[in-house]
Amino acid sequence: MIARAALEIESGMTVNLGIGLPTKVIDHLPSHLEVCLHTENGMSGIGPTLPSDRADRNLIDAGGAYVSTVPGSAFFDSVTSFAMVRSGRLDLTMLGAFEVGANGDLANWKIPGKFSPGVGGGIELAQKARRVVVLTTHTDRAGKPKLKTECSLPLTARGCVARIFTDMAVIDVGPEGFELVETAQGVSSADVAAATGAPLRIPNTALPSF
Amino acid sequence: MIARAALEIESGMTVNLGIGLPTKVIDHLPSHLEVCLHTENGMSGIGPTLPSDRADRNLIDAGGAYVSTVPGSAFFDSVTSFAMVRSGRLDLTMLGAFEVGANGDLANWKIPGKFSPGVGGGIELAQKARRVVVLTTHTDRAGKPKLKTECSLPLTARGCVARIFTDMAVIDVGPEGFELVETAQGVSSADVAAATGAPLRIPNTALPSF
Amino acid sequence: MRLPNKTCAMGATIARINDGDTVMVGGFGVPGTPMTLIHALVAHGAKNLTIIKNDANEPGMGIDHLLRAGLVKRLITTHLGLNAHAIGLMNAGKIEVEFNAQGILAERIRAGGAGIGAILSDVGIDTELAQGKQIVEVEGKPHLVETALRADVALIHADRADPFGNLGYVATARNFNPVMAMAAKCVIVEAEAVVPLGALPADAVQTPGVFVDHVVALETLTEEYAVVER
Amino acid sequence: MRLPNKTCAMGATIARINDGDTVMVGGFGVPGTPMTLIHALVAHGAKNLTIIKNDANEPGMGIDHLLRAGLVKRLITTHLGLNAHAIGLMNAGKIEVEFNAQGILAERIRAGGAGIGAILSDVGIDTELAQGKQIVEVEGKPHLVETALRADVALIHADRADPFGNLGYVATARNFNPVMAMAAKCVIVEAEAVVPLGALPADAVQTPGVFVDHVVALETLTEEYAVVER
Repeated sequence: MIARAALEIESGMTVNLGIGLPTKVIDHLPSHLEVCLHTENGMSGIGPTLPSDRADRNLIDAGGAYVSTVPGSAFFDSVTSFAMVRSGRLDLTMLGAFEVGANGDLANWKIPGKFSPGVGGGIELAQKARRVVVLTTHTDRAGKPKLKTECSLPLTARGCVARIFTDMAVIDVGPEGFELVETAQGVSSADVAAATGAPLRIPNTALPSF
Repeated sequence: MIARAALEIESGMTVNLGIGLPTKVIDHLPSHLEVCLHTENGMSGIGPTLPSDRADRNLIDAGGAYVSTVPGSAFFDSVTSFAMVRSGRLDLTMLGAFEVGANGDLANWKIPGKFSPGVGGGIELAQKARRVVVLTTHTDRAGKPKLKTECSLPLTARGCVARIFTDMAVIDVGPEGFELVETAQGVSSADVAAATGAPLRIPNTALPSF
Repeated sequence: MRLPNKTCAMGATIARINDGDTVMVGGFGVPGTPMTLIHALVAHGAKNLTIIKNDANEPGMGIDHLLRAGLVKRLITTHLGLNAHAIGLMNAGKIEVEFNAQGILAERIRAGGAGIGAILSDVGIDTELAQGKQIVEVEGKPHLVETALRADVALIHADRADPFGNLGYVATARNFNPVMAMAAKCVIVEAEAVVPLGALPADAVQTPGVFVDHVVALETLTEEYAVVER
Repeated sequence: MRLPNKTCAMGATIARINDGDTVMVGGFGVPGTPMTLIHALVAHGAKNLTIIKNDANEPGMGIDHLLRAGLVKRLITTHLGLNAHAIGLMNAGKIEVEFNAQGILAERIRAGGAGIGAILSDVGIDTELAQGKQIVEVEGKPHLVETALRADVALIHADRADPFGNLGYVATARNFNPVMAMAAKCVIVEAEAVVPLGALPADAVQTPGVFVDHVVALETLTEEYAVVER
């Protein structure tokens, strides 16, 4: 799924990869791709992650990983970093999710009573990037669907999600809800529909798999 | 009057000298004085004005004069420059005036129908510097008082002026209006009162002259 | 991964400016004014422009060329004191002029660039600049709603740029350029030098290339950039 | 004319912090966190502090020392994900925590530093972070009033400083330091190197000394500044 999600990134884009699964997409980007990776704590042009023995103590990404520069990297402060986000300079952000609603709502920051460490930069990324895609397991640890008719958890942003990449499928959020686009190898459309907590539109034509 | 006004600047201050008469104060500052001069177009630590044959085409003050740096000068953009002004980092500003009211009101940017080139940075300097003093001729070209009970011209800021330096006197704006502090050599208190368009409090004690 | 290359020819970029567009122009006096891009805009001839610039330069310089060519409908500015020609056009009703306090103009542009709807400020609340503005109380004190400004195009002058559009400015030629470079749909930069990717240290970048769309290298500096004899 | 000298000893500056003060602390994770000034504040012992910081560092690091010493009443922050100890104190009701969207926290601090009363933003308007906030329409769209934040003291970490307080930062250790250095009545800087006046090029200054009150030279860098092994 991570390799498939990486194909979403096109030449010329400025992209923010959220903490967790999305960050791993960086290892699947082809070297010829002309892309600018952004991190909230104040950097454009992120280079490969470094092991701690080669790390620069002053150079981390928003998830705390030690990263490196590429030719043309720039450092800036936190206000400038979010000025980029809010003014629409991110072509794409890839985020994790607790729940995605069939209307594109995203919940990914708080489970009341269990997990509430604060929202960090998530709201601004979800609300303001030009295109928001989600990378997530299709179901939670208890096997319950993360894709639902409506989110039950506190929202990060309304109607923001355009596409979802899971271990089972690629699903778009269309005007009438979830639409199956691709399936993982060995997974049928019926499998995906069964693991999805909302109606899933399945096209009549054969779907590609990844 | 310019030499007298220069004495208003104390060690440790950050100071903005307005366009016109106030800019000339710079030539009267003693070399040992530890002071930081600020200009709105984006510089702290202004050094001496340069003739055009020695000027740097990219280094001007807000009045368009070619200036120079001192050790420790810094350049910044227009937002940062006015962030300094509005957040109270200017200990003192010296401004020109068309009129000053006995309540400290300042009018120095517009004469309706005659002169209205725009206010530039004047409002923010007058309203936000910790201390605002005015340098002006005591009367206008027609011989009419510039110090008045109330300003008749559009205001720059209300109640902002603490002290006025003119060719005739140093005058404070106190809770009950204009108070004579010093007179120029050869000018009597009565002369100053006659040229002032509002009641002038004159102390009973002998006044210093400059 | 490599960063995208945004260098291009001047004519192609300026041709994107349409009649009726809002155009921000950097500079405070001569320093930082993109003289060459302005001449290209005059040659292109887009009309009914709204120009946002601190000042109107001096007669026969900078954006005064746009005024003389009759391309400007409206000017959002802070001070026209050095351009009697611009004041004359204003007084004759040939251009609309909106004056802002200088730092508020800078903040309104910055708000546009930062994706903020407006700022609340008490600057000028006692003056005629407050007329017609919405008032909101913050902690019991009245503040003016100063709305964000954005533009279709920003014309920026930089001292140096790399092909991704990372910029550096020099001395007081910085002024309004960094905020305007954040606040337009299309940001066009003229640079005195275009250096290879990696030649600008990452810590020394003053406008990150993320904000920039097109970089044009200046081949020569005309007389308009020089010290003004007064 | 010379610029004032603001270098001083750490103890004297930290002693200005009083019980009940609001203190901004730079840093995002380890980079840019003024570890040494924080230890001096723990030793000084001012109580009932309101701390404004992006995060709460990790257990046993940075402002976690202030939490452990019981000096913090209230924490204004964006994310505590790396500090389970801080989350525990919050859940037990031992500290009040106010969460902000990260860029909005940065903008609120910047507004304080820029002498602006508030910004109007639609960030989080659909979320529970909007609760209790005043709403103002801008061009027909609802925006939240996000009020300016100012502090009594800001604790800043810089890579380099000159005696006037001109600062330079390195890599992602910049983060919240430049805005916090604008937004406090008293701005105290710890610098890895204090260089002579004139050694920082005027174009390369990242925080102008006009904003800075005190500069403290770091003689050694403790283990807390080092790369964290995970």
